[in-house]
Amino acid sequence: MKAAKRGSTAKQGSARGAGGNGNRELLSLLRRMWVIRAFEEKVSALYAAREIVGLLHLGIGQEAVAVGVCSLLDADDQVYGGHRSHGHAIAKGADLNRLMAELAGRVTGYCRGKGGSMHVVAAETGFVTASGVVGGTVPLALGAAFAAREKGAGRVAVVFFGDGAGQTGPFHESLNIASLWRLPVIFVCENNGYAEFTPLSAHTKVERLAQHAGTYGIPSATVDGNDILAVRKAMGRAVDNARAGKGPTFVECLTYRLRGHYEGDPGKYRELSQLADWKKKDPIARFVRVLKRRQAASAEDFAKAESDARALVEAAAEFALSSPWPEPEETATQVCA
Amino acid sequence: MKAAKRGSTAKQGSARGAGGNGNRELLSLLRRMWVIRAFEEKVSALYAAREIVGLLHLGIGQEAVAVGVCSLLDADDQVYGGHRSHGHAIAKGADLNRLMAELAGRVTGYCRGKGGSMHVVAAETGFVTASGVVGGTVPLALGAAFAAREKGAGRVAVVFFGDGAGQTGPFHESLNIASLWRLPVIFVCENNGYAEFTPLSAHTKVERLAQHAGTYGIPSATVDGNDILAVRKAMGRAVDNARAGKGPTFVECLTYRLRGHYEGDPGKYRELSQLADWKKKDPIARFVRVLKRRQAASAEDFAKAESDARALVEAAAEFALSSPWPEPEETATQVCA
Amino acid sequence: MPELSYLEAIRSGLLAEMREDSSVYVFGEDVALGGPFGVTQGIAEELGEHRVVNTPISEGTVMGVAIGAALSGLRPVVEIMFVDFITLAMDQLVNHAAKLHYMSGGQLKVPLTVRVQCGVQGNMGAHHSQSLESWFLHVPGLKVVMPSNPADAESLMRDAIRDDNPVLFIEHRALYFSRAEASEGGSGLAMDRAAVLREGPDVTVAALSRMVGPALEAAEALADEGVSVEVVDLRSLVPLDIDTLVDSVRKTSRLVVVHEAVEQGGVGAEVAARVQERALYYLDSPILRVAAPNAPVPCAPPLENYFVPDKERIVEAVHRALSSQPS
Amino acid sequence: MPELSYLEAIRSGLLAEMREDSSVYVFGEDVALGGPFGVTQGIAEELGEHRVVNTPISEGTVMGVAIGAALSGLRPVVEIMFVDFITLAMDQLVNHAAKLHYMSGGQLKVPLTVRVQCGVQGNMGAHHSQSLESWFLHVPGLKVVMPSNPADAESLMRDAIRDDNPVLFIEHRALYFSRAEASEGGSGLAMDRAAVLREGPDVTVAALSRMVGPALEAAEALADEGVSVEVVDLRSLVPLDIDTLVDSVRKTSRLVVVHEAVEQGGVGAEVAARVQERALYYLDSPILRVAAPNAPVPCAPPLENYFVPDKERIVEAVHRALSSQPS
Ligand SMILES: Cc1ncc(C[n+]2csc(CCOP(=O)(O)OP(=O)(O)O)c2C)c(N)n1
Ligand SMILES: Cc1ncc(C[n+]2csc(CCOP(=O)(O)OP(=O)(O)O)c2C)c(N)n1
Ligand SMILES: [Mg+2]
Ligand SMILES: [Mg+2]
Repeated sequence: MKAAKRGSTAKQGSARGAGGNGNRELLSLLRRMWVIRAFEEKVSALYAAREIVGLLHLGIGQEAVAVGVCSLLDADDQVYGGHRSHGHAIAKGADLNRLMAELAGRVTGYCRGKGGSMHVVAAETGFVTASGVVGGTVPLALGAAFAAREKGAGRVAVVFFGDGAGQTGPFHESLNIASLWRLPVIFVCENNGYAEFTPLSAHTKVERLAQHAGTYGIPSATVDGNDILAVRKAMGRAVDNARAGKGPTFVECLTYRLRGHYEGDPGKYRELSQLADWKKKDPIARFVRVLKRRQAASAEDFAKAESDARALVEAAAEFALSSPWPEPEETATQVCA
Repeated sequence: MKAAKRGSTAKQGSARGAGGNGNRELLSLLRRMWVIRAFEEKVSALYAAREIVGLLHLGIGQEAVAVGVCSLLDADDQVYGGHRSHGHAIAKGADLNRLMAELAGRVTGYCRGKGGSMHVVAAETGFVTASGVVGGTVPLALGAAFAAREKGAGRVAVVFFGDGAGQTGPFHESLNIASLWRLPVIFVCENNGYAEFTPLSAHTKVERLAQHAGTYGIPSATVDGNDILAVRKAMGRAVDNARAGKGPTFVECLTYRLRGHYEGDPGKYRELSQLADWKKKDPIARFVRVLKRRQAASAEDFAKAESDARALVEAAAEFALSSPWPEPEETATQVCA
Repeated sequence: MPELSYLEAIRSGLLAEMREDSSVYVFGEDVALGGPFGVTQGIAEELGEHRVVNTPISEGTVMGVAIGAALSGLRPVVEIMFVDFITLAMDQLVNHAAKLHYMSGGQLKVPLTVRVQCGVQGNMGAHHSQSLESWFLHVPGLKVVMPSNPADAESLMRDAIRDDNPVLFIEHRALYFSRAEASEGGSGLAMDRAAVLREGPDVTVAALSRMVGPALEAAEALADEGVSVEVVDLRSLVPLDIDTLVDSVRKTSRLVVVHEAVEQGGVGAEVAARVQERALYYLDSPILRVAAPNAPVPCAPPLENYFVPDKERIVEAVHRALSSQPS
Repeated sequence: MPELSYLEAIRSGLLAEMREDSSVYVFGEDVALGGPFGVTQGIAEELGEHRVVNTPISEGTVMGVAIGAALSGLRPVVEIMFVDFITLAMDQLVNHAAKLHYMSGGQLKVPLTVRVQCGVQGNMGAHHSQSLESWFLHVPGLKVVMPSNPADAESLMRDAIRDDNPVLFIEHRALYFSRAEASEGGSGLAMDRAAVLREGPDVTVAALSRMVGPALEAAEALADEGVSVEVVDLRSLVPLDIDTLVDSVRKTSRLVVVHEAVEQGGVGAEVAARVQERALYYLDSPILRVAAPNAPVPCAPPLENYFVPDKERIVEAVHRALSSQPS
């Protein structure tokens, strides 16, 4: 139900090509960012309360990328994520209840509890899969793009990955194949400046990962990933090109994770001042300021965007924690199709 | 004995930094190219006669790269090759007898017959290893460069690989690490325009593989790989930089294999006219023309360069084919050190 | 069926599926040109270049592309030229192809066929001669088949492509040009059934892929001595048809398992472990393994010949099995 | 020795070698900061950043760099953060590290230690929980050790670094903070010796790594029933100390093998195959395997708990072994 609503909102987005910037549309973007933020804050709280266990990577602070990118996709465009993909799945229309239930290890979760935080799959929404292997989904997205091209219905494939994935062989092999075959795939690099505990400068001398795309003649843009409108602008062109059969695009979004690498990360490797600076660039607060300037919505609209989101998320937590656990016997089921 | 001679010649080369271009030096380069050519033509004949078996990839037509590159190295610089590396090993000083014996599967071979054509190792000459895995030795060369840097004796590591290796993940991961750690490694790409039966254009949209180096700020040069002096010029700078602690260099040598991908390859995928054009660019004939113009040597010097080479190679074949086979029991020895 | 070589039979099975199902695509290095051995020869000409896609030398990513295409409803057949190079595609094959159906709680399916060629033939050395099938027994979610003859190769190829799971289809290079007609027992079986190629009450010899031939030769030789051997072709490793083997061993009380992969950690270990678990009290002698010595594959002819198990070693093992007594 | 945790013991062994031998270098992701679990904590501070090298996320190439450095005379210790990611380094490890000594006819040596952490702990799911050790039994040229306690971890780490061959040193995440003192039997043995941790005439239980604990608990529980179990910690898989096991089985006539990896194609298969080969006539019951079910590792607590073998399943297997009769 909720899934359907978000799904259709997404559709509207790209129904208007690069996505309209009408007030209703803009407000819906804000709502969606709030849903992700509220969802992950709740996940964090439940983790602290030991109601959710596992290895959790939150994208708090990176919501503008997830929402900006997915707001331009249709429900049947295919999206792949990574280990930090709760937001990507939600932005693509994942049902909050089933997503929360998955993180909580319940049988009502998308993957019946088998997947978990790093391996979210919400197939019916077009969020094909996340992966615990850094860089692991980049080649998969090329395959989705290949299939889309063969079917000829103008579908595109999108893959989200981090700056750390930019030093993996499969990423580079994928850039080559995507350009060679002119695949309708969009590489969305969430460059949050760190891979685990070390800055990008410790992983590569390349300052803009988009440079790699340039080598292959793949059009690219490096944008402020905390500015949802900038993300949408770059993504709009990328989607139009892909649908028009013009091949891949690389969109590098400069952003920052406001939380640790994983929940529980003491985060000693980052200056507090750096964190503070980025808090000022919080993509949600920033977008609110933009909307205010444009008088795109009223004060209560803004308040409601957050409170509605929190309500949805509370309901999702309620649903998840009151759901049954999978039966132990399920451990050995669904190994083969 | 022979090995020692070639080894010391190699030393002379780099003793003069970028390698002197005095007549004696130039003639010795011609001699070395002739030795490789004669060796591989003999291998081809022995293969046709079923005196040598296995999967053979000859570098006939690419000798200027092997000799040009190795002529600037010292005996204790480390060289890695690939599946088409007879010439690299010889250029680095491998003993022809033990090399031929290895290809012929004899116990007197460098690897006691265990290795074979694609896996030549001539450790004492600094030719560390070839590999049957395309791209497989690129990371290994970085390790040699890392060790060289730690030992601080100004040694360099060189890896030969083909254009087809330029689309492998390890190659790209290696460019990143080499630049990040400023390793004294030289990437020598023998771009002969084909990977097996398909042209480079079927493998990548990137026209000059050296462009990949550029992305990382690795200095590079793309040179005529059939012009040994051009190869030496580019290599001279690369070696000087590496020894001076200035990090890696990428040398792309444009060349062509005058024989099939492997011995027995019908080679239907290439135009005869293309082959004919490249025959005109034969690196040996070309270098002879250069030396003649410079009057660097006499007619009989040229004739002798070839005849001496053929004599050495005949002796090597003689040695190899009269050598004993390894005992079957050796199959399970030397598995662990 | 017409007398095809093993290689032609693989092509025939592949082509038949590609003609019937337009969602079957082939990916691999130089496959549009037939590949180095010619298995895919002529397919691009008949069905179009778009169905037989040449790839760069990027095994890991090409495997991932095929998996992603399978997740999007195609039925890709990806060729890894030598099993030695599957080492470059293990993450995609093991962590993604094999696991996504399970990890997604059944939401995703990966109808992928991985064609790969293995084994010793032609003095190619340690990087072009391995047999690594046993690794994949240990990867839940994968199916693994190893045909020993043209008839099985054709039917197993069709089964593999139609299967909704990732199937590793392991070909043996040394069999490509063999025309040995499949025995009745061998043809037209379901993918998950072993084939009893020859019946006999004295000893069971279970063999795999290219070792089935020497096993049958050994059985012939032993028949002249009056020893009647039952020869079982395992055909499929996952699922493994243990019932057929156990029934056979309960009859013969002796088992010799033969494969070309090195003995330690090979398929023979799993077969022995399972058979003794279900038939220990029927065993009159230890289950013996005939396999390659524990070494990389050497290149020189005398070493390579010694490396590969042959009829003589199988006969010798059967003799040991027959003469073994409580000490 | 001082009472160290498993994790501290690994660090202690590593640090001791690094202090004594300046050719020992550590490579891995964030290792200079201690890595995600802190194993290499403090080493860079003491010995310098140049000895503990942070790497990009490029497992395959980092493995290759370490191999190349080993070929040039260093003794690198490379850390692969989770064994699940060794799938990205298989070509370098299997085709190069393991084979170069052999392929070069003894010219080359690869004194490399690969530290990797494995197993189920903390609901991390299918990409951060596997146990893949049995693959490496099947790779001639590699050695493989899996310490179960701090004392072994420290001595095996030192042995591994001093070995002139590539050694896969497999740590279990669930043991990192265990301080269980090693039994006398367990400590200070040579790398290639299994440890008899508890003697008993009734049944032999052979266990691996993190499963040694539950095996000892099961033995305790069974003792109360009057069943006296002999517990053997395999410690090293390659070489595998089969003599110790065979001697034990010849005494007890019954064997249960326990590991956390999935049963099919696991180490238990090789152990069973070898033991029955040498001790068939001593066996009163089939060799049983207690291992994970044949599935990827699930994430949800009830599934993960069910996946990992425990004391109860070992006790139950011992009961089955004791009650098994010719049918
Ligand atoms: C192949 C692989 N190697 C190592 C890891 C361990 N790991 C998990 S997240 C991570 C850092 C990833 O950084 P980045 O790609 O920038 O994504 P971010 O965490 O910043 O979102 C690492 C090294 C992994 N999951 N997969
Ligand atoms: C990883 C890997 N994949 C595939 C092969 C099969 N193969 C052998 S040579 C070759 C082409 C290599 O082309 P290139 O790197 O240009 O070297 P060249 O043969 O032209 O010298 C291929 C695909 C291999 N040996 N290794
Ligand atoms: Mg990052
Ligand atoms: Mg080439």
